[in-house]
Amino acid sequence: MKKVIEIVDVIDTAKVYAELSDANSGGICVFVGAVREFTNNEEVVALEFETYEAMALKEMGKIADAALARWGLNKVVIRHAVGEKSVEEPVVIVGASSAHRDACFEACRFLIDTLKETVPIWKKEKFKNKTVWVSAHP
Amino acid sequence: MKKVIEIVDVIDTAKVYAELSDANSGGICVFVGAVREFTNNEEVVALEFETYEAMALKEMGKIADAALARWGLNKVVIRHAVGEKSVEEPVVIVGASSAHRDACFEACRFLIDTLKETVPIWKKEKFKNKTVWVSAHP
Amino acid sequence: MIMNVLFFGITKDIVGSSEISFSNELKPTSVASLKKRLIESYPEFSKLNSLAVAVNSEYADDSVLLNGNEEIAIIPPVSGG
Amino acid sequence: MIMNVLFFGITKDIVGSSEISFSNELKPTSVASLKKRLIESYPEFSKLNSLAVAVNSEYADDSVLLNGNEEIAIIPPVSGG
Repeated sequence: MKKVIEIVDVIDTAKVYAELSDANSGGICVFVGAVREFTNNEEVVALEFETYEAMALKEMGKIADAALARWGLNKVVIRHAVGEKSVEEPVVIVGASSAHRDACFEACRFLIDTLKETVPIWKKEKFKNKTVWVSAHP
Repeated sequence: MKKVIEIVDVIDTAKVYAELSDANSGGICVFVGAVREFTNNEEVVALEFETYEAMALKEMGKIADAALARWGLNKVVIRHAVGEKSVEEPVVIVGASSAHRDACFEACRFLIDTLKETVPIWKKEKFKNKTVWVSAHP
Repeated sequence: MIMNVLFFGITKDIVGSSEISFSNELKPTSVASLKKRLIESYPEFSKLNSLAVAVNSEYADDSVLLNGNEEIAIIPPVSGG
Repeated sequence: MIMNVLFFGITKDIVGSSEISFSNELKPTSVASLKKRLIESYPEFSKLNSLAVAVNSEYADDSVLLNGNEEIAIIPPVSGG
């Protein structure tokens, strides 16, 4: 399996290396996005993620295919969590595996940047006294 | 502990996320270097790593401190394996944890690039019929 | 046939429902007319950073025509990761 | 006091040992003279991509003076990662 594309309730960061390992890969780059305690100096209680799952999986698959082709990767993982996540919990993990390290670093950056632009997943920040849909308004 | 610096016999990739996780980190970037099956179309049987350990730990510590200061990181891990490693085995893992993703990507790349330039670790490639100290000769 | 439209994120909150239906005679016939109708009914939609439409789970631009058999979804600004 | 010099990687193979000693009257007094002596004794050293010296586990350039009490190591081209 060249690509792993998933929406899950809980991200298990421990298994991503096995998913990306490949006899032809000298380099593996992984990015994990996690919940930070403060946003603009306001304390975050939790993030709540929802998705349009059928479309999100399709868009994640397109991103993976584009990266596989552009950088000649051996393996790609894109996995996003949904539901409520507390501080320090992982919300997204993306990874790329390639012969040399240039490719996996560039591809990994592309995966997370493009995911944030195109994949239909929405995040609500829950503060003590309010909740805000991120990026919804100017 | 802001930094983890180690020379080990076997790299456990599963624990690096816990080491890099931090309430102030929204982004964690990890690079794993592994043994590739082929180098210049020659089949590699194994790599053998040796180190000048006291100096290697010092140099790895300097790289970690430089990255912590330059990118305002929350956590850094630099861990290298020694001994004989077969195809697909991890030989090095470096990671950086930061508020935003730009910093952890740039720092992670800096960690591995600088490690390869300055840390006294030597690698012998074992092919079927010969062994070669990597980078020793022009 | 009625046309169902799915809502997510902030648009679900604005509409107060994750799905609305247009009966036959009121079905919008293009993505552009669907957006126009939604903004007329829910003025809050015009304040969003962006408002995209997916037809059969693919982004569809304003010119795409609708026959009412598609799965249609309203995509407010995404914020995954 | 004798001066011990540690060898790693390919330099250990060239010397055939991980450590050699200079007796008192033969001790090199600087990094530059140590390198010169090693290259005279082991011509293979001159074919390496680089040859660095560490004094007390820190890279030391040619001008560094040696008194013989330091931990001295020969650092051939590194290739970690």
